[in-house]
Amino acid sequence: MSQTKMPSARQRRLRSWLFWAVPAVLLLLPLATNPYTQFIANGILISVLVTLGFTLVIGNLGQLAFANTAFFGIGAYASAILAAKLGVPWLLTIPLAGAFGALGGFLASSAALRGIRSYYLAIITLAFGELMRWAYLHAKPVTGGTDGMPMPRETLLGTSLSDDTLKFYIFLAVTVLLVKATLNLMRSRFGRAVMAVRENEVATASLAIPTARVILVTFMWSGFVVGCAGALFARHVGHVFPESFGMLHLIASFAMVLVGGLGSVLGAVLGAVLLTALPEYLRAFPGMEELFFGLIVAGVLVAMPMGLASLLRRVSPIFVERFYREAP
Amino acid sequence: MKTFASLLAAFAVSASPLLAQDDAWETQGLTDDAITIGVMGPFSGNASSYSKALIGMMAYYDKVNAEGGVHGRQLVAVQEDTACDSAKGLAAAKKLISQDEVFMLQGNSCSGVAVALRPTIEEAGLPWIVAHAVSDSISDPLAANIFHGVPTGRANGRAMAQFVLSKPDTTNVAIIEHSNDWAHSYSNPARDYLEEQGVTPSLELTMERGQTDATAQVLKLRQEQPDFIIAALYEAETAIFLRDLKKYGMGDIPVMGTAGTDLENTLKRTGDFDTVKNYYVIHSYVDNLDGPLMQPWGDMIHEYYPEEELSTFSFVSIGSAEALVAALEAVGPELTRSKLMAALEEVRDFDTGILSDPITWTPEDHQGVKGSAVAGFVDGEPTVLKAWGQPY
Amino acid sequence: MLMQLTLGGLSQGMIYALIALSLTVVYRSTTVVNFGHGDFVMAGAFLSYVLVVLAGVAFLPAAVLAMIAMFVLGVLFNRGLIRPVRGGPHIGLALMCIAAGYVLRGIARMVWGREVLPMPAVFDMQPIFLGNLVITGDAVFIIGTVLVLLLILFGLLAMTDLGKMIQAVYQSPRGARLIGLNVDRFNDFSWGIGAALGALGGILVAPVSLLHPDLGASFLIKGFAAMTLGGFGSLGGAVLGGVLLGLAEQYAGAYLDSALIEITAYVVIVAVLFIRPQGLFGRKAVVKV
Amino acid sequence: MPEPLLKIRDLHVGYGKKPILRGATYDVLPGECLTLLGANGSGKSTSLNAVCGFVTPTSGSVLFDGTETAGLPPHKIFGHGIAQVSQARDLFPDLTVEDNLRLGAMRRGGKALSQTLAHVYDRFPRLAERRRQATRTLSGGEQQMVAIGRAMMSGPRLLLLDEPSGGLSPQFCEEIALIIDALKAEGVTLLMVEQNLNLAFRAADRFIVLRDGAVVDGGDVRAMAGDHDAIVRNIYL
Repeated sequence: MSQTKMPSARQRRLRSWLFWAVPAVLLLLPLATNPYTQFIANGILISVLVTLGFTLVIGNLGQLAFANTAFFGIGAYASAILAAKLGVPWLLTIPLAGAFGALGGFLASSAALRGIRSYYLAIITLAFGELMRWAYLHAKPVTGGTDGMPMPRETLLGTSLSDDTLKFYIFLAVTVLLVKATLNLMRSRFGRAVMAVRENEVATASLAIPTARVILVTFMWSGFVVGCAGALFARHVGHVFPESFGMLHLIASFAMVLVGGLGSVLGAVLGAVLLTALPEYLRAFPGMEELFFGLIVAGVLVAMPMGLASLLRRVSPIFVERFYREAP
Repeated sequence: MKTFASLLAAFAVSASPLLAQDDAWETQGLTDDAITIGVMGPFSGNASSYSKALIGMMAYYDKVNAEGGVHGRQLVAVQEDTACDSAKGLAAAKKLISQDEVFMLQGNSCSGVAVALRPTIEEAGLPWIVAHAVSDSISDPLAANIFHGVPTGRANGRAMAQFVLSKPDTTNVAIIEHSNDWAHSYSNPARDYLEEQGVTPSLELTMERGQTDATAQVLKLRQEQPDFIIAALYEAETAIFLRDLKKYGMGDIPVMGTAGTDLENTLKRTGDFDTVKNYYVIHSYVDNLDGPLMQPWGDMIHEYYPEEELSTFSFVSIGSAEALVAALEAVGPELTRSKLMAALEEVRDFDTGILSDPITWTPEDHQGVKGSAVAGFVDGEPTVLKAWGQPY
Repeated sequence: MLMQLTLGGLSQGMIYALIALSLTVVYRSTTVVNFGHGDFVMAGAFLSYVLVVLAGVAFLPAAVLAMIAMFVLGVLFNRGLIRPVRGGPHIGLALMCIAAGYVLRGIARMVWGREVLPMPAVFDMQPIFLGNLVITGDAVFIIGTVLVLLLILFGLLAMTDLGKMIQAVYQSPRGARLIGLNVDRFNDFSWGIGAALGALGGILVAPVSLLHPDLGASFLIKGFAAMTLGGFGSLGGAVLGGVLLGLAEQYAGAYLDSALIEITAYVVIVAVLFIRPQGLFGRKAVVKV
Repeated sequence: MPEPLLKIRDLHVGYGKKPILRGATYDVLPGECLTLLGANGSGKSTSLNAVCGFVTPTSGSVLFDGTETAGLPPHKIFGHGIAQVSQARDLFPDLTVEDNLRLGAMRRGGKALSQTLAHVYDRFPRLAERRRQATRTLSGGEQQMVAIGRAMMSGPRLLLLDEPSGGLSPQFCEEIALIIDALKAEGVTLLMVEQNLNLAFRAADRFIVLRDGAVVDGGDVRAMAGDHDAIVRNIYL
């Protein structure tokens, strides 16, 4: 394993300064966008959260769980049902949707904790996601069935919540908060325990680290982050349909995780930005998306298995994440 | 930071150009020699076969352009892909409206996407003619700028149920459908109409997309022996269902299908006349797809898209394109968005020569097509029908 | 009705069995679960369509040619794309398979465009009526083809030296190296066989269903469910699991609710993994911690 | 001194970036049994795996009867007449004893097979009794017999034995020594890794001590008779 330089104290200060500088600059973004590009920017923020949640489980914890689209759908439906049926203000539904997502994470982790791992976990979580989608379709009184659930019109500070600029600030705040919280979590002792579980679960258990709890909490936090993203998505599109939570979207977030770098928070952000924005540039070639995604993923796997994050950390130690080790 | 953000939000909101319906807005996307029209459709993804509808429509634009355009202006289609996905569709709409700044929109195939688009397009205020998607909630309740140019689900579903009940002594009706919005948009209004007439469906079955076998469903039907079956299934599953129905000796029960299928292709698919001889479909056209009245339209599509395989979708949005051109003609050279919408609301009993029912848009009702014919085999020949045994 | 459902379930189940078997062949030799397998199934159907409809080849030779082509594709995929990432985590392998499937689907979409294609009927035979029971040509053809194929395959595995060598590679790749077998070549061979068998599944359903680029997605899940039910990694289990799944779908659809047909596979996966993770015949699916 | 059957020169092997063998150099003479000694991690098993091709050397040379085999894939090296009995035995658990044995000769095939098989059954009558049983049902000792028998089936010129006594009873160690004697009598050359010094010195002609991936000591077993302590010290200190 190549020795990666850890950042010096000065570089760490620079890094935390950079962390806040990026969203600060982004505050000005709406001045440079039109409603279309603003909409895409909002979508990118959602992708960042989905990818972040996904990478925690498959990258950091090393579990092959495909339940993320399920968490996303659960969050979106929770938000829509709470807002449309129970009149909860949408802003409040974000943490609640996160809580439902965490519940989904709890269910998925209960499979992992029963010893269902690797491909079995992948397959059972895949089935879980499809069962959820079936439930959205058939629980018509609650979910609106195939017609989906429209989000109620709402205003905040006198501005309609259908306004993409207002949405952007809310999305940005939620994203920054959750990314920061995730970074802090992964830099803590808990984060090291997560890494230890990935490297060697048996050995970790013998070190008196409660591996079961580590797995449970990681899954639930992943569910929470993605559930919140689901609430944002409900508002982003304004209408929740079962079709939005199919396999196609799962695979897109897969590619984002991979291109960014498995298990890297920075990579999750980069992958999400890149692969959400790129298809918009490819609009001129409809139908090429699958080919394009397939080739990108295959190419990255062969040429750059640890993704963009591994490139960046070679550029400067600022981009080194202590909790993210390159695979042996 | 929160306050800072909200301050900025307020600033950004006030800085963004309010969609005031001023002169510039009225003629956005318009030049002396071109009208740009945003055409959204599922040009990729697993619903891409529906985008055939938009090909027919754009071929019609080409034809109009070849004849000199409308008041000297060419109809310029700007295509955007929705992939039948709501988020992607919204991005497409916002791109067309705010980046490409098209004059108006015409198109859309997937109902779910169209429903999701409605608030955005309604707010933007530019004219939108829905040329293929059938969901009623796209145009009901009324939105000033949204016009429905095809029979909606309600019109189709009622037409299906009406036809079913027009067969003498029909009391036992079964329904088989996909569990998706497309199928429900047909089956729900059909159910409503049946209930109005005092008929409760005796059996409700689902068959999902991708299933290659309908044994379980067909055996249930065999026990029930209905007089008529309403089948809201896609092309592939329709063929499988009809084939299994015949296999199990129930080929004599008539089946009522949606506009998503047609007789000719279903016959081609099953490869066996006996299998489809009792199949009826919603057929919103004046003639069979290969009949003399449709022939010129097919030729028109092939003139501009020589490779295009014709199907029932290919013709569906040409009618609303005709109505659009008529309204543009009526407005005259001084075109604005408001004038166009006013002209569209003047369209009355517009005979498109292609749709079986005329288009009528009034200020109170933008669902332009209220009914549909049905096609079925009569004496071995595909025939357009008004009601059971009644040629169109 | 029970008999009829059983027949329908058998003929569906045979297809699932074939797909589960082809997944298992690859899994046993390389411990890779091919998450792109559905698209291999689709590619098989597509190729046979191209040969039959566009090139005018008769169905049988077309099917053989398509299977040979898919065999080659499977070998090339293993050599070119799976081997370079084999040392890495499972996730990379799963992703590589998904990526390959995506490329296949993308190509199909490009060639196919917006058309939904009908395959000409091949087993056109008047159904036989046995009292209430209807026996159709395609049921006979599908069940017959798969049964013959299974007999040949399992016969080869149990009776011949080649079969013994394949079993050896499955049971202990290191042991196989110790007796001088070229394990890499056997792995290539397994990928080829897996791809060809999956393709046969597609070829068999092609005349029954219509062809579209998304044909494979549902078969992948059915294959997983059959494998899980039979016991992951067990060849015989995959076959039995497939047949049982086909029957379960029909029974659930007829006696409970036809909306359940779609989720039978998912319910089977979740239930089996929670209740009896080793399936009916397999080794334990769980990791001991 | 006869020309060595196996010549290992300056062999370097590493797993990832961690070096295991660092310039090991030694010979195996035809017809002898050479045993490799050394502490855990000194590179004994890695030596065997490098000879039979399971790991690829980063540099250095492995000459077998004049042919360079370093870098060849295992099945090619096997074809030259090098077989290994691995520590884990790596049998095919669900196949019968006879199938396991027969598979050992797959690369040779032909008529010799039934003769060799009879020969192996002669040597291990217990295996003949259990020929139809799946090997996973056998005891550890019997499994070791299958493993050795399977390796013999290919008629190897050089047999690599990795911990043949591992996990077996003391009585069985004596049996293994007898087997090694018989193999030598048939002209098979042996390269062995063995922790059990009694067995090592009972069966081997020469020994080599590896430390940190290089040869530090070696000699004739008979010359060292009775003085195991010096070697043990050399190995572990």
